[in-house]
Amino acid sequence: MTVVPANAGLSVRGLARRFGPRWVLQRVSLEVPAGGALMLVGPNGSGKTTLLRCLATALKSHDGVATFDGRDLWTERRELRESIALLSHATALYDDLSARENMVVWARMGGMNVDVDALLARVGLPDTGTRPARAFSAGMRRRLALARALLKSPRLVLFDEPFTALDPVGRDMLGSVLRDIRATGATLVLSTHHPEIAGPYCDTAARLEDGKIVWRGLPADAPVVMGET
Amino acid sequence: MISLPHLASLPVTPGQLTGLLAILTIVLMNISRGRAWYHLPSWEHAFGLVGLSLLVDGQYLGLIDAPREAMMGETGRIMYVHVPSAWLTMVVFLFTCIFAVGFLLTGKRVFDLLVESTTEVGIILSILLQATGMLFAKPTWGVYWDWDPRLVSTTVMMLSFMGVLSLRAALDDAERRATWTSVGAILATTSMGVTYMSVRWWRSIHQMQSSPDTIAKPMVLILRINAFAFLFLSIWLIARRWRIADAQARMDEAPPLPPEVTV
Amino acid sequence: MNWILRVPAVVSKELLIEWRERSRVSSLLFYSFALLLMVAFAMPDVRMLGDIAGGALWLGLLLASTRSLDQSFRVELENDSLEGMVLWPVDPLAVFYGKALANAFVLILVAAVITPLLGVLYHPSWHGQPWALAAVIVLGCAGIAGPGTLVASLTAQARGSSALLPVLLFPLVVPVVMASARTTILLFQGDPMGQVDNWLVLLLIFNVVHWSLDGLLFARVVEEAG
Amino acid sequence: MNPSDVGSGIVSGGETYVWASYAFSWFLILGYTLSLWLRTPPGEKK
Repeated sequence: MTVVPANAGLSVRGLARRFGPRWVLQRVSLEVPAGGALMLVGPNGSGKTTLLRCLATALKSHDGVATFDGRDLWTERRELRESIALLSHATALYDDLSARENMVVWARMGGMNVDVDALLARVGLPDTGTRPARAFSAGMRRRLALARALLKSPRLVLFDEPFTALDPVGRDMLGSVLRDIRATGATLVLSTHHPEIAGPYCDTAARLEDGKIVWRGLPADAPVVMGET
Repeated sequence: MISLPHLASLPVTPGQLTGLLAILTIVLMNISRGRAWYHLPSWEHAFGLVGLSLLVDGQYLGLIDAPREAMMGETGRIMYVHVPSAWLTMVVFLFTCIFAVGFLLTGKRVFDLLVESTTEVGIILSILLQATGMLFAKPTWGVYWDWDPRLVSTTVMMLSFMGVLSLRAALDDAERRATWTSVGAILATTSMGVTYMSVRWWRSIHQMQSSPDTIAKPMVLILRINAFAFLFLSIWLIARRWRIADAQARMDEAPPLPPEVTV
Repeated sequence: MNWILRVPAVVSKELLIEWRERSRVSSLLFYSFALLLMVAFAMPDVRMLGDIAGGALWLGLLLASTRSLDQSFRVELENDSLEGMVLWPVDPLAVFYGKALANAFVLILVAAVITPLLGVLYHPSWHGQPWALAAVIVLGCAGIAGPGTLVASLTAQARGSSALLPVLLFPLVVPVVMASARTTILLFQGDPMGQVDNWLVLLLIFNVVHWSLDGLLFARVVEEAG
Repeated sequence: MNPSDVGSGIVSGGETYVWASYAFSWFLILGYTLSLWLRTPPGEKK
């Protein structure tokens, strides 16, 4: 029997993070209910990536608290990392290995028993044989990174600009992957410069500017600022 | 060495004179700036003043008062610089290690800044140790350098702490720099023992470690005075270095976090 | 202690990458081979080569290790896979011991290739037992790879890492170089005083200290990955 | 130098080294103090 805590889902209160003398996140508060999906928009350098990295426990926050299912993200990071998947610009791929080898290596290191070929097919990566990831195009690397993130069966999914570098076919594929993820009941936070593409897969949206949340609302109403896309 | 009166026959020791002159200078400077009485705003200056006075006396004793060493003749006088610098190098690097462990356990910034200060002062002391050691070795052993365990292991230790400082200089992120310097400092300290043991097996001609028991009585007092002089001066130098590091850290510190804007 | 189960996965990943980039390992071999040649050219008399063979071997291995250790973390930092491993999560201890074992293995491989070459080029005499030489090579390479993996993790992300790594690593491994070279020389020239065992014990102590301490320190290093 | 010291196993001479080491210790300590003074930011000089 699993007990669902009262404050299930992601809860962020007053999260702040500095780099050197600059506060990159200035007290951000968010609530994403379990199974909910939040879209983060905002210009470059507004702190979207830092926020996602703090939520993924890659960075320690300097102020505020973030909890997932009522457990503190930082103090219980060792246990929570099992159920958090982060897809970021840093793809964590080994450029010398082929697509399949990358998947096998990561599955083995995580002790995961997954059909990697099925996953590679799922993200629409054609059979690349022994070609090293170094020789891949940007879109193929994104697909491989996505397949790697899908190796986990996470309950908190953090995607940093997942739609970039993908062609229209890739975007449809990613959309269906996002729907599948949500169908498993996982909580989703994604950042994007394309609210019109990512919007349909999310319930709520927030806009970050200069490390502060300046707007909250529905994804469909997300303000489109010229020059940001 | 040179015929100057012994310290006991002097009405005022050179160290007392130096101390008095230093205090007088401070008083005069304060009066000329319109302050009524002298002030020493930082506590560490007291250590500096005492250390300087002790050093002047200790060196006077070492150069003039001390009897000629039985085996090493006049060159035995180098001991009064060499041995205290050896003791203090060990003490300061030991504290570097303690502060590094303290930082890794608590994450307090003050420990990181103290690791930085003690590393730098420790390197200065070990340079002094190496230099006086070489000047000691030339007339007694006939060579400036010998592959002796203590020589090699202190050199190795000095090099590894220099490596720690260059690692520190090559890292930009303050938190990362703090942790990694501490790790480097612990590594440098722990390697010391094994290196010492291995060079001892490798080759040894250096005399046994000096301790007050193996040295004649009048020399012990002179060594003690010099050791305390070095100790006080080291505390002063570390504290001054720490003030620089602290000022720098405060300059790089983020401004206070503004209150949250709610939308 | 669950992390021990992950160590083989990390080791196999490291060795797979080395296998894919075989050219890197072979250039490492050429590098140490060229070094042996250069040492020979720098000697005043070729008859001295037999006496210094053991020293030249460990000098070559030490220099080769700085290249391979630096490379082993270059690979991790290209796409931030080191952080990826911590978040996966692979226990930092598993990461450390996996990487260190793989680094030790690569070094042992280099040693296994250049030691016969050394015999051919330097004509050292031979008075020891082969198992003793094998033990020295394994312990010596492990002694360089253990602290080397930790130091490389510190320097890899610093500016000018390839120059900084030797600066930090060489003072640390002085006992290893000393003990391994001395033992190798004794095995070549004969060991009338029975000193080999003492040196092997020293190597063993060094390895035990570093392989137990460095993993804990490495865990602190990667937790600060942000 | 005492003539009776010659050949008695006592290290003789070497005053230059003594002076050099004492001078070096002063040079080093004063030099480092100077460098600290130069590196101290103006607000901290007290």
